[in-house]
Amino acid sequence: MSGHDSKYFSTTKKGEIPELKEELNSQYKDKKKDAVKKVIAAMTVGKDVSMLFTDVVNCMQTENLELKKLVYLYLINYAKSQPDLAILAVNTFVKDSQDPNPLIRALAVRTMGCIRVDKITEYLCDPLQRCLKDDDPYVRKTAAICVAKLYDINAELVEDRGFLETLKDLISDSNPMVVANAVAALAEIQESSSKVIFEITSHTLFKLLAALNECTEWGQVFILDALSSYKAKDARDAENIVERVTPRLQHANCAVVLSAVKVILQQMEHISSQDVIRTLCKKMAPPLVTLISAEPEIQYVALRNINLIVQKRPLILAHEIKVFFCKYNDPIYVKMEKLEIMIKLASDRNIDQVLLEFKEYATEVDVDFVRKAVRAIGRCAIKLERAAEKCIGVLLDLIKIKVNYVVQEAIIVIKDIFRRYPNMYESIIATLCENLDTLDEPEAKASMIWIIGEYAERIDNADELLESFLETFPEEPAQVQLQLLTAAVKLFLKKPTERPQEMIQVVLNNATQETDNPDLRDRAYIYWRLLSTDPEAAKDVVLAEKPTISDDSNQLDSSLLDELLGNIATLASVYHKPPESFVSRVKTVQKPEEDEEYLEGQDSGQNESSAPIP
Amino acid sequence: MACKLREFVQRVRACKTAAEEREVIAKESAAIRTAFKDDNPKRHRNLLKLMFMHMLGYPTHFGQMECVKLIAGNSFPEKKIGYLGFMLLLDEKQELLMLVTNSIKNDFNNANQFIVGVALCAFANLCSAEMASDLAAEVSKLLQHSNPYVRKKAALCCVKIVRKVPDFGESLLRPAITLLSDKHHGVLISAIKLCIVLCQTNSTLLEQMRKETSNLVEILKNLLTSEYRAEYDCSGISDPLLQIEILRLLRLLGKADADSSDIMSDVLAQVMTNTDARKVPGSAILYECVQTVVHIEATKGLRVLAINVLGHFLSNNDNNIRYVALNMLVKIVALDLQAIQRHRSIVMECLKDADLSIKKRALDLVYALATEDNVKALTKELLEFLMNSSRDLKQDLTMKICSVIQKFASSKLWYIQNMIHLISEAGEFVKSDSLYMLIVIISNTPKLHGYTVRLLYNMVGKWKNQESFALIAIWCIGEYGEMLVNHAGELEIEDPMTITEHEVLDTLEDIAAKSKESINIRVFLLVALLKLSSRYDTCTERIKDMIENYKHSSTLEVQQRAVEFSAIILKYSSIRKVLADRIPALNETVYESKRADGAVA
Amino acid sequence: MAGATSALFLLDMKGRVLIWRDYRGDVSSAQVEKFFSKLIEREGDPASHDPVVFDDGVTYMFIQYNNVYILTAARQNCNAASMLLFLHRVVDVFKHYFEELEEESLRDNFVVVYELLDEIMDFGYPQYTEAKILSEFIKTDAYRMEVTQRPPMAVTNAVSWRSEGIRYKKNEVFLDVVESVNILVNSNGQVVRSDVVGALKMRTYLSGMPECKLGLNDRVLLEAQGRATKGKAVDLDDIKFHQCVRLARFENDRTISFIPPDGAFDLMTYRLSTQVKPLIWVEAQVERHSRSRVEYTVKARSQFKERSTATNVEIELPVSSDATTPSVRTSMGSAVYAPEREALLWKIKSFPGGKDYMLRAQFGLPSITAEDSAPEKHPPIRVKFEIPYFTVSGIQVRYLKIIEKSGYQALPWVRYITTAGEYELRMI
Amino acid sequence: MIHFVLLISRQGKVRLTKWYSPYTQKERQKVIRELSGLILTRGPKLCNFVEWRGLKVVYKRYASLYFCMCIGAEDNELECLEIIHHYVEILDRYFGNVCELDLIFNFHKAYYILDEVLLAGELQETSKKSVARVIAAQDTLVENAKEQANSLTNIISQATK
Repeated sequence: MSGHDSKYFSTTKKGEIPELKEELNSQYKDKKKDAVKKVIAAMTVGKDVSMLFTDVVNCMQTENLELKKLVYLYLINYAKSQPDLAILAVNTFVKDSQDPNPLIRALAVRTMGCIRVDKITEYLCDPLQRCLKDDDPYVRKTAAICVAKLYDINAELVEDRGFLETLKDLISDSNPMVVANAVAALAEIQESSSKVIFEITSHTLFKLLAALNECTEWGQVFILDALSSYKAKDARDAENIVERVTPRLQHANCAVVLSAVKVILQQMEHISSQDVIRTLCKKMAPPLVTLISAEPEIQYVALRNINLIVQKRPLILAHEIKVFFCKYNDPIYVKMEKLEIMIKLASDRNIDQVLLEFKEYATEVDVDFVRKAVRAIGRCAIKLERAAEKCIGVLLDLIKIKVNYVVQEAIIVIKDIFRRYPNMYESIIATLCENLDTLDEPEAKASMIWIIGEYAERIDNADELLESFLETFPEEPAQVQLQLLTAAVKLFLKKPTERPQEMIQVVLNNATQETDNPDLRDRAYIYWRLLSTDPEAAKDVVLAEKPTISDDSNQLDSSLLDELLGNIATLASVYHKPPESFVSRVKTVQKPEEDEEYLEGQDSGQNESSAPIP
Repeated sequence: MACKLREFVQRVRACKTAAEEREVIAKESAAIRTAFKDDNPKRHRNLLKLMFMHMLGYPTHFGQMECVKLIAGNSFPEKKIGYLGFMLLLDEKQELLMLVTNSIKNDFNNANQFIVGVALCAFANLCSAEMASDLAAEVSKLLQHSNPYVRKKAALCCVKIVRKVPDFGESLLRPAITLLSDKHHGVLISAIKLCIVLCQTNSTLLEQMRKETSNLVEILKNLLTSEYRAEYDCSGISDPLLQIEILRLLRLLGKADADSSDIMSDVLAQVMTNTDARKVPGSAILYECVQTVVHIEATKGLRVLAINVLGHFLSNNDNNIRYVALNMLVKIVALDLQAIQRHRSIVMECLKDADLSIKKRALDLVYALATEDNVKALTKELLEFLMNSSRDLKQDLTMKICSVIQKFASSKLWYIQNMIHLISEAGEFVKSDSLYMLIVIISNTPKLHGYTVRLLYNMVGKWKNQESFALIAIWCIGEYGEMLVNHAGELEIEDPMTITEHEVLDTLEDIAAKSKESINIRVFLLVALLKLSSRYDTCTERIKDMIENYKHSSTLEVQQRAVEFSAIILKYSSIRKVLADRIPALNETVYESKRADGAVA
Repeated sequence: MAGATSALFLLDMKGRVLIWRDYRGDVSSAQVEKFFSKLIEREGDPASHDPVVFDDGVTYMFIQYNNVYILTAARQNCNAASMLLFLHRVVDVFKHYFEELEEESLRDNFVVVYELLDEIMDFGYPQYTEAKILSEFIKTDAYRMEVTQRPPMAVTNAVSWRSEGIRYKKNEVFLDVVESVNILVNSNGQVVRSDVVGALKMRTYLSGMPECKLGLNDRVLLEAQGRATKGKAVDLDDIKFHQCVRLARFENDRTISFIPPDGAFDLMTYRLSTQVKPLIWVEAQVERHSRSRVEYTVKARSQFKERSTATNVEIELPVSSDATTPSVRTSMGSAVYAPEREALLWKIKSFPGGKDYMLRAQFGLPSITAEDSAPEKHPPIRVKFEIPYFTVSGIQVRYLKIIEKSGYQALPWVRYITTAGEYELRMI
Repeated sequence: MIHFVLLISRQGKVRLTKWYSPYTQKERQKVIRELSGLILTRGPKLCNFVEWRGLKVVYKRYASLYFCMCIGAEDNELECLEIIHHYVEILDRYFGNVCELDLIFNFHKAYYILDEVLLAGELQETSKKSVARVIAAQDTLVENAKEQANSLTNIISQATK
């Protein structure tokens, strides 16, 4: 099945527009249709054919469905730029919305809603009113969505004309597809309104659950997404919903599965029985695991969501860590997400296996992935006290390979390991110091300087090591300067001998007089004043015991986490950010478009033609 | 397996997807690798295929040795392809260059001019400093070759040698000057290029070259008056590219030298009045000539002529011409500001041009046109323009506005107001040194401390998540926090406001909540809190709690500060006031001079 | 919580718009084009980039198919899983219509493409993606008859995947039980992960609206029915059904009942995560002699019962991308160097259970290495095979009942086969 | 001086690259990617200059091909435009109504010609005729060598029959 429309993409000559104009007004149907096709072809490659508006609209009154569709398509594209002329189309629209053929009725109402011209919306009301009560479900499901379109253009009109009531009635429609679209439309309208428009009651709940079994896969997603905001009255209510939704976990469509998971997780909040919760967790695990064999793009969304789910309910996938081991051909974005989940699922039971994996990843080709793998090893050390030693062992092995970015990444995490387990692993400092001069990334440098300052009393040549950084002090990034400042103070407080004393002078002078970084200066002045007013206090303040840092593998705070779990499968759950941080609704009704700056050159030399140069 | 080049190219072109292409290439590569091992006679054909693959971005390292082999061959066709492959597949960093140095040297002495030519070409393309030293003597010998084809190439090779090893310049001066009398245009233009490079690298050579000024003027004059020669004619102009090159050399000779400037004065005037600017070659010459006039010690008349040419350019419809005009005007601002101010409105129009290149040039020019007198209006105009401009331009624009404000600020108040405005609009493009400078200026202006901190506080409400704006605000709130509450130093332009200490802390908490990812904001905030603990009396407990929140931070710097500061507040409240005292301002004059020297990064 | 997408774009490999459909009027095509070309420039290969990208208030989600990018742009918090899956379905629809989806087929059929885009999505909400039913009322034929087309009942029906009035002379059903074994072996030779993914692939040629019921040796079902299950029943970890299967019914009493679509479809898929012994085990030793020569010694062993035989076995051994002049010896089958896959392919037509085969290979390497020698890639060994008349799980179809009101008899045919899925053995 | 020459098709395919300043292979790929993005998206009425990394790229479109040359910030953009045209005219004479396909199948010829026009990033010959002459002479030289080789193989094959 292949058509021959490609000829319309061929070279355009000057004078094409008048030619088209003539053809559009031809009395021959075929010629007319061909001309409209050419117009659409031109529109497709980004040429401006808006000047043919009247001529195209004149072709609208036709029996030919294909031609009608093309004209409608043209209208959707150009009505905004020719709002006054768009009125010309209204009569045909109204007529078409009463056509005996449901396909045409639906087409008319669907298209009218896409013409975002305020003047036309008025005329849309009557046909829409009729179509919402049409005998044919295909027309009703189209009209349902159209209410949302109209609301987007003119909310007041929708409210005044009582469309919202009619739309709500459609939730009780006998046709599942109509119900699904009505739900989608209502949910959208609710989103942009401050009033309560769409609230699921126990009555509607029943209708929705019934429709769930029968509507298309996409309709099921609309309904499940709407259900996820339903607040159960009590545990029984919640259990009832869960019972009706659980079968969706067996659906072949991943989106249906994820949305079902969302509803179940939401309702679980209202369920108190631990047995029920345990059973549900058990039920959700296999479908979640299966998502990891979907298409990579879907996997990505699934992984971002699983990341959230395991933060809330770690038990669900506690035994499934192997599923997240990376395959060689996984796209890098999938690998990165898998790694993140592996860290979250790592436990004393599986850490040996996990470390073997991380170690293999640390020798792969992609630098970002390797870095993340190295860091993952350190994060596991911080998370699992009993495995810390093993993790450090692996990190030291990796440092020995002497791949520059691996070493730097390792030092950054080892610094955190020290902060998590003070006085445990300092024996490896000597090994770290050997790599001092290969460090060129600020974070790694800062980490190493911190280590030297923090353990100055155990490193014989700490002063020497720090001095090596001193020379370049003015050129270092602030992060390194600040660490160097604190390290110098610590060294001085710990070993107030001649060399550290000189050093502190140099550093303080540099950090107060030679820099214009206000933060560095503030910091240096505070130290300076502290040291000169009360050296004992300085010791107490600067060398004060610091709380050990905690495992940060569950980074999100719980209120955000809960909000995101309510948004499973949506973009918010992919970004791990609340919707308001990225949603940007813009009103576009009737605003003339100026930004349609198309690339030139569609008109000549599209292909490597044999057009002569020059 | 092995096929003809044409077939191979066709096969590659027939591929619809990148994956398909990769497959075809991988198969052919493998076949070629095997063919190379077998000493296949089709080596040159295979090399051409490799070159084609190379252009498409595929690895071809395994073909490099084969080029070396071909170059060492005897016949011209072999050498030709060998050298071409060598130039394409290698860059001058590769060790393999050593292997061909000898072949190149031998080929320099070949009786066939084209073999010498191709060797010179390869040399010019790949010559490293080492190779330049090894072969400089051989190349300069070729400057006296009987064949102009070889001479011109040798001259350009010398250009390359001097660029790589400037020390060779001296020995090349004489031969270069000799070549200036060559009749062959190719040799002549190459010789002039060599002279230019020599003058650029060594001022004593420039001195000696000045003696040739009248000679060059003569050559140029001849070109201008010579009769029609089809070979060199370009839309009615005789060898424009050669003319341009001569003008360029004259520029070097006339710069800061009145005598030579005088010698060339007439011919420059002649060029400017007689060249037809309607076609590209003509405008190119005029453009070059104007540059020369601007750089030499030109007479007033000559300059007027030049500025007129630019005036015509600026009102031209052709974007190319307008572009070069703007470009040139920037350079002569210092020369004749008045003349250019006249074109200011056209220039401002260019800022709104659809073409980013034109916009950038116009922006440079607008910047150059800024003076103490027009700075207020200009800054206002530019700030408005900034809000509606595309991201592409914002970076440049912000930096320019920043420098205009810094350079021409008429008062501290104006400077502070405008910088803060700029940062709140386009903070992500403001460099940290401008930020720091703003703080230096603020801290040196006690009269405005109260005003500034209140201004910032009011603007925080409309904060657009610009980190740098938050930093400035937090720093000032920390340092001058008490002035938010006590109305100190209120200016007439201010609306009085009443704020409580707790409200200030609310605001800080709000910023912190909105910027969870920024470590910078965290560390600034902690210092500000410490300072406020000594400036505010009513909320020590709250401040302590706020600081303690960060004691568990996994970020080193944040944790260290939190631990230190809470210890200070908890145990050493007696010295807290001392520690959090106003930070001494950097000495402004010392700072300014350091900035000028670039000592402060 | 709701959200729809603003527009759907079909882009060429340079990120230029081939065809697009604006559903909400709040994203312009120039905006998308600019953004996407930037993405391509920066990443080189967008396949390595997250499929969800945020830029200037708009979220872009994309997939690639052949030389076409299919992309949506959204300003709302829409359902990402649903949208990305929808994009894959769009590909299926186009493939059904144009046989192959590529730049050219889209250009050649732009009118139909527009019609489809109008039908499958409305105001940014996915509507209907059953290609077979769509083609009943949106035709590609340029000379389509001028009869009035109506929406088929199926579009809005509860049975949205099957039209009424289908007729066959001979009513038949083919059911293939295909199990693929996924395995991951680390460089220490440990099996770190293994599972089996099974699919019941059906092809139905049935008249009318047949009601089907499928019985498996599913342990849960058999136990519920109180039947003896010694050894014969299987535990299926996660079962997924085609939308035709009544999920609520399955949840209730584990009955698999459905009205099938016409033609080929996957009735159900399932997964077993029980540890399986690798059916074919491969060990490779690699010896590098300086920079000029590499030697491989590879042993392959079949670890299944002797009465079964693996066919079309293909063992893919990774070799350096610039290897030359291979010389190979095998004790069975043949081996060829496939430069396009940077691998040596060892093919064994028939590999009976309990056997060992050997391969020795040697390659030359060029004396000059690539300039920017990035860290070496370590691709794994991959294995492909098929074992007919055998399933790892032991799953059996106990019955397939077909009841249609006209009362015809239909013949079900069942086949079993096991194949290698993602079968990776990492090398050192 | 000219730092490099690029020929890119509208589709973004590279047809010729010549580097006069040192760029590693990796940098070259990056430069090409970056510049095709910058240049191919520019509208027809804009000027032919793009500022890039402190340098300038002068480009001109001939049918489906973009000829790009990168020059220093102080160099003469209009002159460069003229050099591009100079090269294109020579190509046109050599191939006789040159088109993109000519340059694809005979890319080595395009290189040979470029090497007679530019050397070390500088213009070496302002006479189109003179370039045409030497290229023709070299072609003859190659043809002769080929014929010689052919007759040689013929003789050998005759002798060994």
